[in-house]
Parts: sequence; C-alpha cells; structure tokens
Amino acid sequence: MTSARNESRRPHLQQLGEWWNSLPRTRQWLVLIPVVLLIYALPVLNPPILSTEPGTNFPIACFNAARFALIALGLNVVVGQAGLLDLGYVGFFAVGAYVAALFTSPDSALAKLPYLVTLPLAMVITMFFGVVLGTPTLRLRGDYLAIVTLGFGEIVRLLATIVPPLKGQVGFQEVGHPPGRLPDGSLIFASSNGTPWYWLVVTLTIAMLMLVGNLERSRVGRAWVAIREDEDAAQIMGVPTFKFKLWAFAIGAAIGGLSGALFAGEVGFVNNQKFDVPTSVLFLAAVVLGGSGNKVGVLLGAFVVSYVPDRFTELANYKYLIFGLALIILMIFRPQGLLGARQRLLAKGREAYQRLIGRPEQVSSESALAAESAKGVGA
Amino acid sequence: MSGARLVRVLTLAAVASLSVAGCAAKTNSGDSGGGAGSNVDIPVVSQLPVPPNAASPAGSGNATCSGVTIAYAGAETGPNAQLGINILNGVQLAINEHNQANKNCQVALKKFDTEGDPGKAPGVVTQLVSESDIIGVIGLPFSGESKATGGTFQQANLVHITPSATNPALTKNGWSTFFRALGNDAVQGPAAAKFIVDKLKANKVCVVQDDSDYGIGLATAANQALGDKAKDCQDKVTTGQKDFSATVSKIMNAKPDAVFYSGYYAEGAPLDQQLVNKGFTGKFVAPDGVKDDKFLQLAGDASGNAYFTCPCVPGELLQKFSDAYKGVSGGQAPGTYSLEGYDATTILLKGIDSGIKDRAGLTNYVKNYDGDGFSKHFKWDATGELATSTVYGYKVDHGKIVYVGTIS
Amino acid sequence: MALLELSDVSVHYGRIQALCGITLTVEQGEVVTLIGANGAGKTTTMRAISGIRPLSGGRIRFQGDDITRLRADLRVVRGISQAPEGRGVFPGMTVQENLEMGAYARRDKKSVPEDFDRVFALFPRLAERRSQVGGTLSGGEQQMLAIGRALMARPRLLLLDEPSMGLAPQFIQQIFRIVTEINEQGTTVLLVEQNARQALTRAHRAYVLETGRIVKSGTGAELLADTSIKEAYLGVA
Amino acid sequence: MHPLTTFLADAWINFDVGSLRDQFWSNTFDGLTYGAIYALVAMGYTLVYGVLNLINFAHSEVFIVGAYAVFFVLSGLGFGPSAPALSIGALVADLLLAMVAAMLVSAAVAVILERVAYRPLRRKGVPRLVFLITAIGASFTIQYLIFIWRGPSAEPAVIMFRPEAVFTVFGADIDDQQLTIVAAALVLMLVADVFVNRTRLGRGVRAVAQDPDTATLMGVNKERVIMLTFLMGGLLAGAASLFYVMKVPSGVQYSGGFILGIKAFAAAVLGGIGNIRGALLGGLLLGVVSNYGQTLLGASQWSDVVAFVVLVVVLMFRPTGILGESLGKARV
Amino acid sequence: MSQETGLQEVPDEAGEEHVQVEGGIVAELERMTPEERAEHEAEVAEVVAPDREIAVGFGETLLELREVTVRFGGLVALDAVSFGIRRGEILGLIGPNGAGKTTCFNAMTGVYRPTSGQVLLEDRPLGRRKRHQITRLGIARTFQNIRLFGEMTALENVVVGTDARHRTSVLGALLRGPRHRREEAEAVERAMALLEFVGIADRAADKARNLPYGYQRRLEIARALATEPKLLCLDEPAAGFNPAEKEQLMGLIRKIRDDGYTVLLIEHDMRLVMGVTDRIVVLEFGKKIAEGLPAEIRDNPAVIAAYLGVPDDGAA
Repeated sequence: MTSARNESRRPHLQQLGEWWNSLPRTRQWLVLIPVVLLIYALPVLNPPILSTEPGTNFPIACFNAARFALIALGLNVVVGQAGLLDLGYVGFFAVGAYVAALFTSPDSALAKLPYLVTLPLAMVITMFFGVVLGTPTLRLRGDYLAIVTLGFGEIVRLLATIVPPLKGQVGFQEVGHPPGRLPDGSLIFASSNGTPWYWLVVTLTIAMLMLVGNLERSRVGRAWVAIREDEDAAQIMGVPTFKFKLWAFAIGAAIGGLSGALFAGEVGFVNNQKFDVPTSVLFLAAVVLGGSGNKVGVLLGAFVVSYVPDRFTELANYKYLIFGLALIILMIFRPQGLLGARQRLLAKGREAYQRLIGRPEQVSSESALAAESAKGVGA
Repeated sequence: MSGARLVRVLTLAAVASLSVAGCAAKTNSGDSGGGAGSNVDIPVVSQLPVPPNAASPAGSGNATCSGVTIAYAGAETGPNAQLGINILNGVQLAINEHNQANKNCQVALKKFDTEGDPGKAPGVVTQLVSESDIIGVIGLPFSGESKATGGTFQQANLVHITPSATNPALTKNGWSTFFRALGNDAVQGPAAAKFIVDKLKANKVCVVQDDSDYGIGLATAANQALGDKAKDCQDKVTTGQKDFSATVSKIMNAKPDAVFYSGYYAEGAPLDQQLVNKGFTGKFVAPDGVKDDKFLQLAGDASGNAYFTCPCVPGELLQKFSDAYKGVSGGQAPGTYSLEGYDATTILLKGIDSGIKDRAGLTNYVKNYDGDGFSKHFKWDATGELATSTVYGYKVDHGKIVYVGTIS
Repeated sequence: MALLELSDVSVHYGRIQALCGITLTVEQGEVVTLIGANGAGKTTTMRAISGIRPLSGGRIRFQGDDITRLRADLRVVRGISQAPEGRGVFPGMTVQENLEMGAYARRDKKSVPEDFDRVFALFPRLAERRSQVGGTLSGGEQQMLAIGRALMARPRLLLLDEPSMGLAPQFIQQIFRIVTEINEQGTTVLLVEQNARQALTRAHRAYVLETGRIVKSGTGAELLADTSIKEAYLGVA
Repeated sequence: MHPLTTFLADAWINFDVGSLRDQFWSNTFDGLTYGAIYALVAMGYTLVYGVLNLINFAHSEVFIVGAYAVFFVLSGLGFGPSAPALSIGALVADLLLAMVAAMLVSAAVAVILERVAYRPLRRKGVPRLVFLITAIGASFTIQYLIFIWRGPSAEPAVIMFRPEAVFTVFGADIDDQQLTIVAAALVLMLVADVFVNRTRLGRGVRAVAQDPDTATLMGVNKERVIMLTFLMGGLLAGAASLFYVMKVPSGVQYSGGFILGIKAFAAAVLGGIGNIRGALLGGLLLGVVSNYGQTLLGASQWSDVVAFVVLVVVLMFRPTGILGESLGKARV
Repeated sequence: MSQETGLQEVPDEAGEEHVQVEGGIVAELERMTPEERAEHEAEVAEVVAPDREIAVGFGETLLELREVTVRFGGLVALDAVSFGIRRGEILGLIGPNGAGKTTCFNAMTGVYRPTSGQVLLEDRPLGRRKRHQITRLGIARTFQNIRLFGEMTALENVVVGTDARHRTSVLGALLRGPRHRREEAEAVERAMALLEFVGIADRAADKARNLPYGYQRRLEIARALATEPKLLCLDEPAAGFNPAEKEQLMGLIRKIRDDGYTVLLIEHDMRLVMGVTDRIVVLEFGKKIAEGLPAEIRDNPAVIAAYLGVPDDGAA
C-alpha cells in the first residue's frame, strides 16, 4: 500500500461520508433497507465473484464472516471506543462457547438447557468474567493491560486443557442448536446448513449494532471516547473513568461470549483447540484493519479477515503471515485502519448541528488508538 | 568423575559467557548411544502375503461410465497434513490405474482440504455434499473431523470410507454411510497389550496417554487388557508439550520393561528421546499415531527401542504397489494408510465399474461388499465396522520402520 | 560573522504554530537574553537551536555553517550546549555521572579532568555532593548541576533555559552571578528568562518574544527602561 | 446427585502437596535453571522498555530465531537426538560456536526489527498502543515465516551432553547442565550490568532511558542507543536460546518462543521492568515459583498459568515490581 | 454503505426534522438587529447560568485552603498555603514559574492529595474524594496545556462536561429510556448555548483538534462551565494569546463572573490579571507572599521583587 494511493482514496471516502451525512434520515433509510436485505439474501444469492466455493461452502463462509463481524463489534467496544487494548478477547469467546457446550452437550455433567437460553446465559457469565478480570486490571496502563489480557486468554485456554471437567482436547460433542425442523424432517439449524445460522447471527449483529449505537450516542459512549482520548482530563471533567472502563470491558465480553456460544452451536463441537493467541490476534486484526472506533470499519475488517482465507483457500497456510504483515504495514502507513475512526456521540447531534450552523459535523479518519499521543506531548 | 564434571561446567560457563569468538574444528560423529538394550528380538518380516485375488483398481478394463466423481476430503495443509497426503496419494494412484485401464470410464477426483480441523471440516464437507457429481468419498482421516461431519454425509446418503479414523464411537452414531477401512482402537488397544506381553515379554508396563480422544480411548483399551501389569504406572501428557521431565522421572522410578505411549508422534518422539537420554533401557511401544518417519527423525538414535502397532498394512512391502506409488508421490515411499486409501478407492471404483451412477447405489454397493483388498479382506457389519480386522506389528531397525508380522 | 544566526525560523506543534519567523543573532562573547510570557515561544526557540525540535521553516547558522538539518547530538559536538528548562538532571545518576554525561560528546578526553575542576570551582556545592544521586538534590543544586553539566561539554555557545525557575532568591542571585562569570571566562550565553530584570541587567542584548514573534529587541539597558516592558512584566504603567 | 453438584464436585484442581514436598529442592534447582533463561530473555524486554517505554512484543521471536540458529549449527556439527561422545574441549568449542551464531542471528533480527518496523513509527511519534500492535504484527510475521519454512512440528532434539549430577544439596541432585546454565547466565547478566552501569556507552543508554531529550542535548545519539539496546537484547536472547535448547532439546518450533516470551516478560515486570538486576531476580523467582506450581498442580501447563497469575498479581499490587522501574535507578 | 447511523436510530424520530435554516443560528445571528441580538444573548446567558443550590451566600468563602502542604519526595511544592475564594469573585493566583501555582490548583481539583492541610468547599473538606467526585461537587478547571478530547467535535466536548450532572445508567442509555432522552436533549441545548456564550458556535461541528488555538482555549472554558461548577479554575487561559485575544478573554472572564460563577485565575500576564481580578494571591517558592486587591499587590515590594527580580545584589 503506498501513501499515494491513500491520498487518492481518502477524499473519495470522505466525500462518500459527507454525502451520507447530508442525506435526510428518511433517505438514509431508503438506502439502508435494500442494503440490509441484500446482506440477508447473500448466502442464497451466492454471487459468482463473491462465492467461496468450491473451497468452502458459501453459506458457511457467510456465517463465519458474520460471526467475525459480531466478534469485531464486541471487541470494538473495548479497543475502538474505550481505547483499551484487549489481546485476550478469545478468552471471552471461549467462555461463551464453553457455556453453550456445558449446558447443552450430552458429554457434560451439567443440567441441560435449551440452546437459545444459553445465549443470554453465556452473555451474563462472560460479563461476569469481564468484571472479574477488569476490576483488578483496568487500573493498569494501556500496554500492561494488553499483556495481562493476553495472559487471561491463555489461562482460559490452559484451564480448558488441564481442568478435567472441561475435557481438554476431547471436548464436547453435539452442542445444542435452536429448535425447528424442515418439512423433510431435517434440522433447520444443522451444522451443515450455514444459511439459518447466518441469518441468526446477522440479526443478532444488527441488534447489537443498534444497542451499541445507542450506547455510543449517550453519556456512556462519550465517556469511552473521553477516556480513550485523555483519561486524566476525562476524570477531571467528571467522568467516573473506572466504572465506564469496566462497563466497556463487560459489554465487550458479553458480545464475545454471545459469539462464542453461536460458534459452538453452529460447529456443534467445542474443545480447547481454537481459542489460542493467534485467533485472538486475528480478532484484533479485524478491528484494526477496518478502523478501530468505526463500526462500519470493523465490520469490513471482520469480513476481510474471515473471507480471504475462505475464498482463497490456497492462502490458508499463509493467513497468519498475511495478517501479521498487514498489521505492521497498516500501523506504519495508515494507523487509523482502512476507514478510520468514526463516531457520533450525540443522540440528536444531526439536528443540533443543523440548527446551529446549518451543516453536519466533520468526518474524521483519525486513528482511535492514536489518541494517547496527545498526552505524551502535553505532559 | 564429579571433579572432571565440575571442571567441564566451569569451563563451559566461563568460555560461554566471555563470548570469545573462537571456533574450533569439528570432530564429531554422533554416537549410537541411548541404549535400547533389547533382550528380546523380534525378527523382521520382509514378505507380506498378498491375497491372490485382491481387487485392483484397473478391473476388467471395459467399464463404461461418465460424469462420476470420487472425492477425497481430509488434510492437505495444516499441522496434520502428512497423514492426509499419504492417503491422497493412494487414492490418486487407484484412480490413475483405473482410468488408464478403462478408457470408457474416466472417474474424476476432487480434493477437499479440511486441514484436519473439526471446526473447518463441516464447511468443507457441506460444500462437497452439495456437488451432485460426487457419489463416493474417501475420508475423513481423523476421528474428530469424522465425528463433526458424519451427519452431513448421512443426510446426503453419500458413502464415505475412512482409511484412518480409529475412534470406536464413530460407528455408534447410527450412520449408514460411514465405513471404516481398518480396525478401530478397541481392536488395537488389546492387540498392543498382547504384543507387549506376549512378544516383548514385558512384566511391568507404564502407560502414558495424551489428551486426545484417540490417545485416551486407546490407553483405556490397552489398560484393560494389561491389567495388573500397568496399574502402578500411569501418566498423562498434553498436546504440544515439549518437556517431559516429570513423566520421565516417574517412569525411571517405576523401572518398567516397556512404556506404551498412547498418542501422536509429535509428543511421542521427544518423550522417547528424553527417556532414552535419561538412561531408559526398556521398550517404547506406540500405536499408529506415532508410526511415522517423522518419529525417527525427531527421536533420532533414541528411536532404536521403539515398536509400533498399527491396524495398517505395510504397503511398502508390496513391491509393485510401492513402485507405482512413488510415481504419484514424487518419489516418496508409501506411508501409513496409503494402502488403505488405495484399497478403499478401489472398492468405490469397482462399484462405479459395475454401472452404479448415484449415491444411494454406491452406498448400497459398499454395504454389501465382500472381497479381498491388498491390505485385508473387506466386509463390513451393519455399523460400518470391518467384520474382521488385523493389527500389525512394526519396529525400528537401523533407522527404519520395519514390519514384524501380524499381532492378532 | 555572528556565532549564531536564526533567520525566519518557524516551528509547528501539529497544526499549531509556536514560532512564526524568528530572526535573531548572537555574537561571539555576548550574553543575549530572550524574555516573554509563558507560551510566547522561548523554550521552543531553545529547542529549535539545539535541534530537538525540527523547523518547519527558516535557517539556523552556527559559526557560519548551516546547521538547520544537523542532528541534535552533532550540534553538541560543534559546541552548542544547553541546560534545559526544568533542568533535566538525570535522576538516577550521581552528580559525578551527570557531569560525565556532559562530557559525553567530547573528543579530547584528556582535558575532561580540568573541566571537572572548573565546574567544581564554580559550584563548590556540587563537589560536596559528588556521589549523591541527581534525583535527591534540591532545586537549586539541580540547576547548578544542569549548568555545570552543560559546561562540561566546553561549549562555544551555552543555552540556559529559565535557570531561575522555582529557585529561592539567594540561589537566583548566585546563578546569575555565575552566568556572568562563565561569560567572562569566554563562553557566549543565550539566556531565556522570566525574571526579566535580572536577565536584562546581565544581558548585553535582549529580544522580547510574544506569541511566537519577536516584538522588540535592544540592549539590556534599553529594554529595562522601556515602559511597555515594565507594564507587561509587572503591570506597572 | 444434582448435575451441577456433580459438575462442581468433579476434580477441578488437585493439590499434590506430597510431590511438592518430595521434590521441593530438585524443583528449586531446576526452577533456577529455567529462571536463568527467563532472566536472559527478560533483559531484552527490560532494556527496550527502559529506553523506549515500549513492550517489544516480538522479542520472543528474536529469541526463537536464535534457537533455530543453535539447532542448525549443532545439527550441522553432527549433534542430534543422542548425546555425542566428545572431549570437553571440542564440546565447549561447538557450544560456543552455536552460541555465537545464535547471538548474532538474534541480534540481527532484533536490529532489523527495530529498523523496519519500529523506527518508522518512532519518527511519526505514534502512541504506545500502535507500537504494540505493530510489535504483535511483527511477532506474528516472524512466527509464520518460520512456520512456512519449517512446517508446524518441532525440530528433532539436539542433545549437547547428558546431564550428570555434580553434587547433592538437601537430597536433591544438582547436575552440570543446571550449573552451566545458571553460571553462564549470571556471568552474561553481570557483563550486561557492568556495561550499562560502568561504561560510557552504557551511561548513554541510561541517559536516554531517564530523559531522552536531555540525553540528546549531551550529544548522545539517541537512534544509536536505541539500536544498541535492541542489539544487546538480541545478543542475550541468542545466548538464552542455547541454554533453552540445552534444557528443552525438542523445543525448537515456530511457536516455541511465545510462552517463554510471556514468561520472560512476566519476569521483567516482577523484578521491575526497566531494571537490569530486577530482570535477574524476577527471572529466577518466576522460574522457581512456576516450577513449584507445576509440581503442586500436576500438569506442565500449570507452570504457564502460575506465571500469568504472578504477572497479574504483581501488576495489581506492585506494578513497579520488586526492585522498582527504570533503567537508571538500577543502582539504588 | 459508508455510514451506519440510520441503522440504530429509532424510526419514530425520523418525522421531526427541523426547518433547515441556511447557516443555522450562527448565520442568523449575523442578520439580527442589535436589539434582537442582545435579546438572544440574554437567552443564551440564561441557559448558561448555573442553576444550582450553593450553600454559601454571595461574597462568603466558597473554597478555602487551610495550611495546605504538598511534597514530592524531598521537594516542598506547597508550604502551608492558606487562602479563601469568595463566592462571586474573580481571584487571581500569581507567582513566578515554579512557584507552586499549578500544584495549588491540582491540590484543589483532586489531582494531587495534599501532604497535610485541608481544602474545603462550602466548609466541607474535600478529603480523599476521587477527581470525578470533586468535579461533581462543583470544582471545574481548564488546563495550562490544552487537553481537549481531540477526536470529538466541539459540541461533543462540551456535552461530556454536561454529563457530569447526568444520571442516565448504562441500561437507560442502551434502551434509550425517558431520562436518557430528556438529559440528552437538555445537554445539547445547554452545550450549544455554552458554545455561543464563549463565542465559538460557528465551529461547533469541527473536531476539537482541528480548531484554531484560541478556539481550543475557549472550548476548554465552555467544557468546564458545562459541568455547572461552583468554582471555575482557569489555568493560564491566556498563554500564547496576543494582546487583542487577551482583551477578548478578559471580557469573557468578566462575562462568566457576571453570569453567576466564581472564578479562580492563574495567569502570568500581569496586565490581564490586574485588569480582570477582584483580588490576588501571590505565591513564591510554594509560599503565599501576598494577598490583596490588585492595587495593593502592584505596590507590594515583595511581589515586585518576585516578579522583576531584585535589583542586582540587593537584599533578598
């Protein structure tokens, strides 16, 4: 990626952003509804250029991408919005997956629950884990926090390996799934049928987008960004920083847990193998690639991280190398990610700006992670 | 001795830390130490009786068919690729021989890479199943991925023969499309025990298992058969472990005649190597998961005390097969499960040659199949388990894995 | 030829311009002072001269050579030495080590002991505290150490950034006396000060900075008599 | 019984106090050996952190690359999975050669890393987190380059010599391997300590660590000092890799640096990051403690879990570590 | 798809679009007659004015420092400093660089805890309260080196200030409960008024980091005012200003006081301090050396000595 290309793309993206900003709400809906419908129809359409077949079944590739999108959305709350680098996000993902497995798999000694009940349960339990991890560690400085969370992710994986009731590599078979059968008697939510799972995840992702969006455009979202930009100043402006950091951690954890439980349900099998640090870094790459702090950006990043190895199966062996290199190159040349940070922090911001100055606010493409630098210069 | 040792320590430490960049000429040729002091010698068997009427893929040469495809699904990349490639080459060889002999029946081969990952396999298999020209499948090689995908094959009524997945539970899922071209762990475990007790004359055995489904299942079966001989010496290791000093000292204290390691070569090799380097002189017995040239490479001279059990046939002893195989593999000799892959493909090809064009037909054909292959006699029971199966014994001899005859 | 020459120097911090075209000269043997309010750009000027802050425009010449793009550590070798604002004493090093750091870039190691003697003669206090760690010195002692350390480089031009800051009066007196003494020993001094009267009294010439620009210059005495200066720095009309 | 009770009553953690009691001293000595290795690697984290205030996440790969160099040199010299029969002189010469090669390779990787990945960022003055992400990217890149080159499995073991007990203390054997590693590591750390605290260049390093701008005003070339710290960290990591291969002969694998790197970082934090003597103290302590944990809890992974828990606890209660932070204050 | 916004908006809001005014209020203001403008400004001032219960009466001591000492290691930054700030006044805190002004300031706003002594707000000691709690109690400040939230717009920065008085819970924000909506609407209203009040409404929609220096300084003041402080502390608000800008700033500070706030001003520029403050406290070497009316301070020999420096070799 050369800087020349960046220059030419940036105004373009910015124009698009400004155009979108200038549209009235109703028009935005007119554009959005067909886009959303198109997203839902994707696995059925299986468009030839996009299709990942014959390497990977396209609906399942779609499910994977959607699952990554949900993960990225959750991690973005922590990394992008609150500016807390979490390298152990896979730990929450794992806890969610194990919750689903422990309560639905016949291999578990625990009472059986309907699969759909385990989704909110997974969120509650991972949230609890988020609070337990966050309470002692969120006072730490950014990079220490990153290493401690990395340690947490590894501890979850190691415990899954060495604590007998979690069944290590043997794992749990026949993890549950939502009920329902097709007319021919086969399961709707079968492991082999990606489409219903995809729709479920897309629906939950949209719901989470709305909820996280609500948070963003409230004192909570503003507190997060303020903490990210300058934690001391935020405190002095009356932001209870610890409380809101903990909330970011807990909410991010809950979404991670939800996606873990969904993953467990779709694959139908949970063991200790897929919750390692490389997976965690892949999650981080999804967030950073598209632009941490930008919800659309992280969705895009998640799509790239999940789709590229599925589509170009010959690259499968190289995927970690590719994303590792991508992280270096991106940080050097475009630390804000492909789209850059983008947040709206006021519920009625559009109206306010229109009333005050007759135009929408600036579109930014700065890095959400770059905020800390201001401190370095100042102090 | 201790004085000289101390001198060496001090010299090492001092020289090392001063980092004097001098380097001396090299005068080393690794000794053969290690000491697999074998007091029991099992002779090498260099002949493998081939069933006279073993089915060959070429068949009669006048089959007609069109537009049918056989698929291979399994690892081509990823950490467990080698096993998959062994099988794939066997499959490829069978298809080649068939298509060469039968000009009017060209069967296509499609390959699907699962990376051996139970998380990835469902997506791959779902895709495979959706391609309607595929009427038979060889795969999947590993138990975990087989477990994750058996239902998908079942739904599509698509027959798949695994040449290497040995978990006994796989045939207990009620799948009618799953067939296993070799004996399962429930057969191999007791066979290994028998081998250790009867052939190696061991009275005291340590059983070390890894944390995989495979390792645990096999160890359980072997322990049952070993009974009192192994009851005092048990240990566990985990996948990815590098340092086995705790396990090694446990074994050294127990002083067993043999160690049965139930797992894969990645941990088995360093374990054996560390045992031998600590002065262990007993036998090291391990199942098919360890029987691999990689074991020899990783354990080096220490591998001299190793014996293997495997429900697999030594394909390399079939000269004709071995030569033909090298043509496909680019010079590599047949590996573990190459011949099973070859035989399983032959069965599917015979079905196609008999005029079958659809999945249901081929499933039915395999279900009722009864005939010799190069590796063994193939006839399945209702669950997809072979009616009779044999376990074969191997040992390491002069840096090579050699066949020592059947066990059961 | 002036010893130091800044022409039209501009410096930006991000988008904010801290210096907008400063032009000034320091002649061999002079004491020149820069005065101005907080945020006027005095420290930025010093950092630009010593090379820690890159210029966004203009030139700097030292002994006739263009040093605009010269690396900061090489400027020390050329003879520009600075006692920075806030002293910048290395807190974990002893007084001795701090002074040795001052001679870090020196090529003529043999004459370093002479300079130790010279510094200890100027600041006997430092000799007493030779093996004390920098972080535990008092503010005045730290300032002496910072100046002494800068002298250890045997500079042609000594940059002093607010040497009186936070010091008790007796120390301020002493520091300024020493500045004069150093100058009389032959070192050219560029001094940034808040303590306008002291600075103007000691300086041969002075510049007044306001929001990144030089608004006035003249001899120390001239500026000391200037009513607008009095007004700005004491509020007396 | 209620399923939840069964689940919870299942053996989650077994404390094997008996084993720990029996093996206490042998655990201690072995832990010190691992600790010496952690300490050498921790030096790399501590030096870079001291000077740049940044965690060089890719240092674990600097280390593992050294281990590969050891593997290749020793394999080339005929070492393999069994101990060779060599005279002491020849053995020392071979090991020395391997160590020098590993030190050079590791140092080269560290310096290249600094130039290619970190320097451009420093020039831009990016915040710490961006730097950390780059470092993670670099760590990944190196790991998977090795993966593609050498494949997923570990390299065959290279045995340098078979450890033999030299003397017995508290009923536990101390072998020549343990002595070699601990002694050599101590000497190397001492050399590093003397370099940083007693030489002119070392003073430059400390000056940059304490106040980079002022250090520049003293004529210290900051870029060169930074390069030097990466170089030193690389050299020590390379030396550590020889001892690592000595101790864990089958440990040469693409991902083999990761856990060790985290443990070394934990050791650095435990001792007080940025503090050279702290790295030694932290390394030895962590080695011993995680070894106890492993024996007490009964699986080798517990060693890692214990290390992580130590890291979290230290950061929670004394984030400056036992000896306190900062390179320059090491002498206090 | 480039922006996501529409997605999360609740549809029922789509209906109430505002009448589009070309250029908005800012442009409209330009077109107003002086009377209309005065009326508008009065409205703005009304919205900005503090609407809080304050326990002390006008002219009584609002905040008091009692023998406050702050030590860093061996260094005494503040040495038993005592003074009070009366409600409704502008108090100047001056002293040479390094005299302890900022330390004093930090001790008041909870950034440092005094080593000994007490800070009392409305006769109640601040004690060991956290910084954000102190803000909620009613002390707000600006920073010497501007510390805005650079990625937020000017308006958003100010709304963060108003959030100090908000009580919406995370759940309330998640589900957009009635309190959230009410607080949100009020906050934007007040924030817009504040931007107008300090005179930077025309750049309300710009990222703070893209604002000109002078705007950033004033935005800091607006953000601090948004927390509805009983006491507003300004830390060198005129640093880097030219005389014309300083003049404007003096006007603004007076306007703030006239609107009902109490102001503490740390400043270097004597002209500004003398021009705007009601009383002045002078610090030197961490000690209070004088306190009084500007005119008294101006003639105080100790202050003159501290500022201009004692004449050569004169007595200290």
